[in-house]
Amino acid sequence: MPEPGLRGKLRLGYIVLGALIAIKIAEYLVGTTIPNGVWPFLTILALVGAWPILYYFMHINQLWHPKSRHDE
Amino acid sequence: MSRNKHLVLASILVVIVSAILVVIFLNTNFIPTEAATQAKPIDHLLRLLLGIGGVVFALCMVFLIYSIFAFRHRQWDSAEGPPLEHYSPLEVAWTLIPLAIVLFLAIQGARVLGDISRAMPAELEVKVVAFQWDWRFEYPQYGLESEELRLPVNRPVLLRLSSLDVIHSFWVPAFRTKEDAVPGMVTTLHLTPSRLGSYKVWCAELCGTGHAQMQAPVIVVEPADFETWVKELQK
Amino acid sequence: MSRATTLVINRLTIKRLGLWLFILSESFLFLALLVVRFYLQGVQRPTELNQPLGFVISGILLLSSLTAYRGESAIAYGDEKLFRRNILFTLGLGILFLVGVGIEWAEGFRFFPPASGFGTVFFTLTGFHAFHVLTGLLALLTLVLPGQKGRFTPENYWAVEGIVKYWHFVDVAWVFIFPTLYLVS
Amino acid sequence: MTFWRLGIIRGIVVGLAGSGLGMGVTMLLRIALGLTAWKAGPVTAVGTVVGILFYLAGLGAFKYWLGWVRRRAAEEPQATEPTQPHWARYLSFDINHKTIGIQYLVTSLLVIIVAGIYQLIARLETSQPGLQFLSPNTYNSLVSLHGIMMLSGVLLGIAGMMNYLVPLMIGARDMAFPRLNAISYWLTPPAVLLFLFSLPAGGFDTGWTAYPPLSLRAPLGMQLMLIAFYLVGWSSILGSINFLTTIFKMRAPGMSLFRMPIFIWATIATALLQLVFTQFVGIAFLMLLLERLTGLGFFDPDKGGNVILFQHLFWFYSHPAVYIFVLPGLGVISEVVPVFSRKPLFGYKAVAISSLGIAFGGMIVWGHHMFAAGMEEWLRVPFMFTTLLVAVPTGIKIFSWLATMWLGKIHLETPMLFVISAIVVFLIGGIPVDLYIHDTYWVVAHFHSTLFGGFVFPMMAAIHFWFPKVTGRLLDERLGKRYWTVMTVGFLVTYLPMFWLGLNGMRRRIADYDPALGLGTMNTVATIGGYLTGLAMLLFFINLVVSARRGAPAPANPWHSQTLEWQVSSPPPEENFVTIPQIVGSPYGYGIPGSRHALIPMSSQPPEEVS
Repeated sequence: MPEPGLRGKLRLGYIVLGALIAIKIAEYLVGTTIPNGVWPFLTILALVGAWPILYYFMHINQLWHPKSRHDE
Repeated sequence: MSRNKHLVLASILVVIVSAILVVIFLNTNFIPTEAATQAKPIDHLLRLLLGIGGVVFALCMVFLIYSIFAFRHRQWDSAEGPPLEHYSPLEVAWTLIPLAIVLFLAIQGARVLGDISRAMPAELEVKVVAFQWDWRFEYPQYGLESEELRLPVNRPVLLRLSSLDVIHSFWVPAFRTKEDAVPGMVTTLHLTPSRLGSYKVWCAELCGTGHAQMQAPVIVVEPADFETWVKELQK
Repeated sequence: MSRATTLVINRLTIKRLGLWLFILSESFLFLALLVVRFYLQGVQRPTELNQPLGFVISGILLLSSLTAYRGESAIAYGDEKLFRRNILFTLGLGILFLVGVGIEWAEGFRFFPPASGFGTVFFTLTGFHAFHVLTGLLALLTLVLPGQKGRFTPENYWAVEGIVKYWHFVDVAWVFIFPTLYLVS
Repeated sequence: MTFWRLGIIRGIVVGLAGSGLGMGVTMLLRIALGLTAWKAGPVTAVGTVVGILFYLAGLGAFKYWLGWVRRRAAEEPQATEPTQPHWARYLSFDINHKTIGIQYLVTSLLVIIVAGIYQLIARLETSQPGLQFLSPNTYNSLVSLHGIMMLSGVLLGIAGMMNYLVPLMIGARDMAFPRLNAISYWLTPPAVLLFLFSLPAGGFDTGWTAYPPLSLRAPLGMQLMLIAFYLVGWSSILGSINFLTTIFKMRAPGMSLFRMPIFIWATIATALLQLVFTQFVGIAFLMLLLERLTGLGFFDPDKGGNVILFQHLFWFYSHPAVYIFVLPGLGVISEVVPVFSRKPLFGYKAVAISSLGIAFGGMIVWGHHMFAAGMEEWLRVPFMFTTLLVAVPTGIKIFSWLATMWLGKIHLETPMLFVISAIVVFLIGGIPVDLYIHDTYWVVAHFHSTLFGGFVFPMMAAIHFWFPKVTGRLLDERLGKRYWTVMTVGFLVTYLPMFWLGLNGMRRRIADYDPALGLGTMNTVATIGGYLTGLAMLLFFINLVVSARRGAPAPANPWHSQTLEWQVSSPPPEENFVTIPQIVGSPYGYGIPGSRHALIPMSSQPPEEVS
């Protein structure tokens, strides 16, 4: 993290949300403009969209770094 | 007795017992006489499975029962067995050999599945309609409808199964093969009756109160007799 | 590290693992539902489906994940005011999401009723998801009840962490449900 | 009012009130919507669900969390007060894992008895061709209930064994989430009640598999069964979360993965399967319920549904379920064999990993139940292969047990006798199945052999093995051996004829069959065998009750076992270990001079100084 502390965390949140919204828009464009055969792209986009939530919001890496206290 | 003597004795017993079991399994008629060409590979597979099963069963049983009698210890004292914790060659063997057997069986099974689901030329087509709790048979090539399934001997038959209400299953024990009749779809079954006689088709999938009684006659006749039957019904 | 602190951390990792296992199990529930969608309907989708509305409510749910994250981060640094405000935002956004689903349902009843091919799939998937949202909302509510003031500290806020994790999971589920229902063709 | 202080009484009273409330509100709603007030399906469904929530609340299941929300949870609430008698904790919301384990086991045995009696009645009907005294509908309902209740009984039984043993074996004081653990258990009594009510509510003639469309048309009893099994399913999901967390996070210091007893490995494999796959059967049953209640079209071809979908979802759970049932049993065998052979478990690592092998193999075999069900052709061959593949890790286990016994000092006490029966019967059950055999008595005999070999006999071995630990009293050894004899003979007399019957065309689930097939004699033999097993169970219960009250006091370690649970007193203290043990070696180091599994520092004396 470039900026430590609460401010850094909050900024990170905005960045993650921005990325998520961008993915959603891409998804939406793919889904509404291309008539068929889109499911592989959508699957990839959904996976790409799920990862930031799992990683940055849900702190999945705490599972393999069990000693961390909360999200410090 | 030394350790090796135990091993030799048990191995001899294994050979004897498995020979006896295999002979029994391969020479007893467990099942009704087969009446369709598709029954042959299925029976062959069944005997193969029983044969291999017999050998494995004998192997385990002999060692188990031998151990119980030879190594029984009656007092709860401090006597303990030799600390054999593992022996890798043996463990690898009893992983790889079963794996090989399993592969072999899977290939055999795949071949049988291929054999029984293969389409034949010039098949007689019969629509089998199942409903609670009876069967109806339609012969679209002849424009017929019948309460019984009458088939000419040695002519390949294609059954198209469908159901009007719940799931049923078409099973003639002497033909061996079996297929469900599923509402909303048409399933198929290939068979070639090979023996004259009358049999019964049973429903093999629980279908409600009348399931136990759900049956219809299946009659395998000479081709000429089949033609007469068709003509008679068409009138 | 003192023995007491070690115990607290151990307890925390235990709770975390338990929650993740629960989430794993629940994700198989959603996986099964997604399989049902493709098995029954393939990639079909009726033209009456309101894609823009679906997009908007997806955005709302993503935004609620951000506010939940902000709430959790705030309490981790002891900023109680920011924490409460963000959890309240999350609650509001969650309710807004449910309202959106309600509008969709009202439209759905007209165009693809529940007892028809796509309707069955649509109402089941959104219904199960909405049920999870509802339970998440109830859980979030317990965090900001008046009596909870001053309860969570940077040293001990497992309840916040757990409930927020669950909320994110509900969001992740929707990340997969939205394209499967609204976008595939 | 001491009576009112019993959790179960409060639960039942509040639950009934809640159920009435739920039904009343539904009927009012229906009137408001302009429908007839009473329609059995929806009204009872809402009543059941609301009733169960109220029952849990009445029991005290939510007390802690509600207290948490209201910030009143300064200390752990006690389920029973010291003034109440000892047995009261078994009827209350108690959070000690040993109490819960016993609750599970007793419930399991009760369910198994009832399910067994159902089948004995049905078996009498089938012993001769023709309809004797049951209508086909009653017959089918009895057989179906027998199936689903036995499965639930087995799930409860393994949960009981794992609950009692896991914390003791890994050196923990309790499970990771004791309250969740209690909730997992208390979800099951209403399920049992629903199963019992299912018969008076019309039963269901679909078999335990509940295939639609038949199950969509079945009477109200079907609905009760669906809800009941859903509860059992959630109970096992929550339980599995608890077991996995406990095992991964709460092992005593020094207990590395390869120092865990095999039973723990089996628990991991079982819990993984339960955690993931129970969701599938849950959703399948829920979809059935929704289709019955609201007319959603999952399985009705006319509404765009598909009948086969249910079978996929159902078997996706129900085949791994077979491994869920047998894995703990195989674990028990691996515990008992070394103790009674006085030798280390041969090939420990392979046996441990083969549990996981069975679990992963079991994940990919669901389709073999659907060979004749109109499944996609190309799927058949891979399914056949994966099904056979599971035989390999199973074989590793069996060969390792035999190698453990070889050259050992074998003690033929009752637990060991049951283990031997289990191995024999499991081998009989292992004879593979193919298409001809599908849906015949061969299948019946096959899976009963697997379940007797993989669950019933091992569970009996487990009960005879750990009974002294649980009760502090020894079981009557002579009665135990008699029970073993009758049980084993009864099993063989029941099921060997069934293999023959299946090959000769006896279909499953039929109240009546064609006398021309000549199956009457063998069916009669099987019936006699069935009643023999019933008699055996009677002997078993007599032994349990009599020994629990008057048996000789048991020492802490009557079998000279090395695993942890035997190093504490019988019965174990409330918190299992006064001081947490230090694990120093393999759990099965018999015959190795100086080998120890654990060092337990005594609390009364200061820890020894190591010079």
